[in-house]
Amino acid sequence: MTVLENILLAGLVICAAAAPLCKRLLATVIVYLAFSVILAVLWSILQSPDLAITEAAVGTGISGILFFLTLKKIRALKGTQDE
Amino acid sequence: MSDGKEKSRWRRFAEWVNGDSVTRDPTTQYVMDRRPARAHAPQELHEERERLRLKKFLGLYPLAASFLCLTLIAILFATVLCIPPFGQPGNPTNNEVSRHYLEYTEEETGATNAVTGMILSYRGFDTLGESCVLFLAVSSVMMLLQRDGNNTDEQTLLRLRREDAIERTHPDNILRKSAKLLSPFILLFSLYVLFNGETSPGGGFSGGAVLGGGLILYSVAYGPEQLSRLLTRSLYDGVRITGLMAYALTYGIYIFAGANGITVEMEWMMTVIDLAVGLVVACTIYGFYTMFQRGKL
Amino acid sequence: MLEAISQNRFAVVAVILFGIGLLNIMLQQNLLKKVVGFSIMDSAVFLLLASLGYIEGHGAPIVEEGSVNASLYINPIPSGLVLTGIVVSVSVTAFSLALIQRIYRHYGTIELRELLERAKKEED
Amino acid sequence: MRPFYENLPFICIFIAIMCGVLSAVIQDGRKVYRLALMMTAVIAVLSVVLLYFLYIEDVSFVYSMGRFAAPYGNAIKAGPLQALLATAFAIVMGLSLLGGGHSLFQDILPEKQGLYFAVTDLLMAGLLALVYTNDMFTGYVFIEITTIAACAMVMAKDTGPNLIATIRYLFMSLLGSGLFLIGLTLLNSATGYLLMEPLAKAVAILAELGQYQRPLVVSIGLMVVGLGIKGAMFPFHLWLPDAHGGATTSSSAILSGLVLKGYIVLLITLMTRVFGLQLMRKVGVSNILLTLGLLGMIFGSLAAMREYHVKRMLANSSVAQIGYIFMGLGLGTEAGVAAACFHILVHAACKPLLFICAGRLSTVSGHHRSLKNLRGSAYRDVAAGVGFTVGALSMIGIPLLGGFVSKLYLSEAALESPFMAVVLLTIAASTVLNALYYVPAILAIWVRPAWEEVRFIMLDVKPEDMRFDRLFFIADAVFIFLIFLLGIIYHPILNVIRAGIRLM
Repeated sequence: MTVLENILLAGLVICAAAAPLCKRLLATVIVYLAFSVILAVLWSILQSPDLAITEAAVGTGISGILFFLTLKKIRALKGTQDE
Repeated sequence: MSDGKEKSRWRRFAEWVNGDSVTRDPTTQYVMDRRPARAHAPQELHEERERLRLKKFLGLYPLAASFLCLTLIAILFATVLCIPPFGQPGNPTNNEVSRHYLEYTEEETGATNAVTGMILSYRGFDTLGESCVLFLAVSSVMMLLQRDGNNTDEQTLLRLRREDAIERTHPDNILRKSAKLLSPFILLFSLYVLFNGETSPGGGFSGGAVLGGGLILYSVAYGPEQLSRLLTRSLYDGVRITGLMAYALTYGIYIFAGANGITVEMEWMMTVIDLAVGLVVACTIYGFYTMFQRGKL
Repeated sequence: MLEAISQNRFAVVAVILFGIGLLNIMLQQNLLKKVVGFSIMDSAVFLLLASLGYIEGHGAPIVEEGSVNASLYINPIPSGLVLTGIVVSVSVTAFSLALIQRIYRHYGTIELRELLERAKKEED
Repeated sequence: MRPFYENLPFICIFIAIMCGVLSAVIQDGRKVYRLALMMTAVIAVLSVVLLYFLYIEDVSFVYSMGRFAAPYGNAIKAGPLQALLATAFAIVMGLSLLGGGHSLFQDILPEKQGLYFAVTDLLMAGLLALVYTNDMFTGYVFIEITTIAACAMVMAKDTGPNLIATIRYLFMSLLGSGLFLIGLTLLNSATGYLLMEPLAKAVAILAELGQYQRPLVVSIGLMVVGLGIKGAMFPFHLWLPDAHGGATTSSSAILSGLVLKGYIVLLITLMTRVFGLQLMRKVGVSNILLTLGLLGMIFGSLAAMREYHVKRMLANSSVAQIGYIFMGLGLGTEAGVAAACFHILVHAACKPLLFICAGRLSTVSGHHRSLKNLRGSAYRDVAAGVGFTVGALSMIGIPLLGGFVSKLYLSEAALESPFMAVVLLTIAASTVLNALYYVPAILAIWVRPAWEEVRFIMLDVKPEDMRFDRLFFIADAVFIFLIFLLGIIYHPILNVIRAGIRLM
């Protein structure tokens, strides 16, 4: 269990560090969503299933939709570079 | 004020303070007429100076900010090494309050999920505040994005209509089919989470979030028109406001009665609050989605 | 030192994440990335808070009928607080994203540096 | 059964929340405006009643929110100081809405007015909860409510620079609440409580035993800095001039008069109720507050001197005035805190008055903002001119006006401090600096310029703007009355504040 925990924690740090470094905003958002998913798994390892459900629904699902809609509105989905 | 008073001493003083020159006698007048007009700094120079200041600020700012941040991180790092060790039962956090919650939640609130019991009854005021945050956020997003004369022009409307037309003629089949397949299950699951919050993980917030997600998926699957026929603006407003009102009122009664030592039946209150929270959260999330997507409900 | 770090690994990771989020908020010029940084920062605090309530070997705080032995379950308080916090954080994210949309519609860019220069010009 | 007046704080908060929800239902701007005004009036009356009972009986009480007593459930705590602040907040909120009403309906689109007032009502609820809270996490939640509401009020005017100011304000505020939350977490890890009374006991025990010293000190520092960022403490004030200067008049008045104070009141509660002034002095946080306050007093005024945009000048002057409050808190004595509380009241009366008068003056000058274009505008609306003058003189510290008394008491509190000389010199210097930008502003509005200069400005003035604004006049008169009240009958008010701090 500890090994899995450590892997997940390392994953969190990597995602968090990588997210803002991405050139494309779309990549930033996707990496951030991966961060949220890892966090949701960690919550359930920390024995807080309530948090896991909420994080999965709110942190990943809803934030993801909102981020994507914003990206669509600012026309960054198609562009290769930050606009 | 009459004209005679216009040249009073007060006025002269005031004009002097203001930097306006007052002509006193013909000689001064003559000298002043001869003098070239005071060269005002041209507008471009002023702008240039402002821009330079901004540039200097933007150049200095990252240094100061990163210095502050790194100091803060170092302090925090040194601090967390001396907080109580992770996962030990004897930590200060695990005191009589948490024991009380675990032992008496079922007896006192009727919920077997200690987390739900805690946020809905013991720390109810926080939860009321949290719902207010949600309500505020939706109101602010509506203020920003709801279509009005200020933020929408003909072009945007045209583009929206064009996008809708493209959507209708060339539907994204994979998305649509899978959304059609998934949305009933998600709605069902959300109801399960919503109603079973007291005995299993979940409760109002999680259930409401999943319900909101289900509504969004439904809107993707069958098109926004279909959903807005089903869930009209007035119905949406009605549900949202009723949810929040019912919630706030129930909480008001609960807090008032509890603080004054009046005994009231608790069970139905928790159910009402749980449901109302779910509705508020679902409406909030759906409201976010429609505002972001289309700018109207 | 190493032992202390591995003992408090959740807290250490939380501080690292907090630092990353903080640096992003302060230094990124792109508003959207600032929002991402803010979300990371909040998640980091939640991770720290939730790790306070965890007790090795104890289960989720869903009390079974009849048994009220408190030493079987983790501490429910931090979980409840984090639950509240997540919802608050998402509301704030939604609000800032809406603001970004409006700013883009108005100025056509979301780089803070350009925006500041434009706003200065508009005021003059 | 508890006496009925103990329910009043909760009822006030509840009324504010319900009005917020109702406003979103009604949506009609004028009706909702009236509802908001009524709400503030009702809250003010209820708070006065509460203040009367608490002061007469000289008690403070804990009110459990629900049937679970402390430390298991949420609770709020009210004493004379809290009741006084709630009264002041409600009155100032109502008057600011009243005074800026005219430009409010011009600046905000009709379909958004309902939402604006919903936000205002919830802001009131948030501020009341910040004043009354007895629980750290409740404090955090209501800090967030206040933050979002304040940002929504800034952006309500909906122009480009406004949106940018809002997002900068939002990010700074979020940074502040993030720091506050992590401080709260560290404190919770070492003590395990959230309610303030058990928390205070645990903190005292830890401080005595010397256990977990580092988390304790760091968490105090983080909370102070977090609230300081939101309260515009000196090096973190850069967001303030844009946000307060650009918003619509009522928003500016409420933001600088109340929102900044809400966070500072929470800070005062933490300092006196949880950590204790002695501990604050011991760990050196007091000295940091003092230093930053003194710097703020000087640099805020210097920044204000450079401004020619009247509202931004007022906003920068807020930084200086907030510096006085932090300086009072930084003295780390009860006298200092009492003086700071008095200054909160004074600033809450003066700054909104200045903002609504500046707003009115710029309305009668064709919505021009820079002081150059406001010349002679006082003759176009004498009431606004008089209000601006009284407010500015009070900020400078002329006797008989509120500002004088608070400066007097701040100086008196400083006499016991080891840094007496520095503090007194800074107060003197700051007073001179205040005069250096307020006096020219007063002269500018009272001097009649030549007609040729005004003509172009008058071309922009619409006839309906020149009409007598009754609501503004009422707000103006009441504010002037309040400033004189604070300046002349200050003794009873200070007694209430002292009793409040004793009963914290």
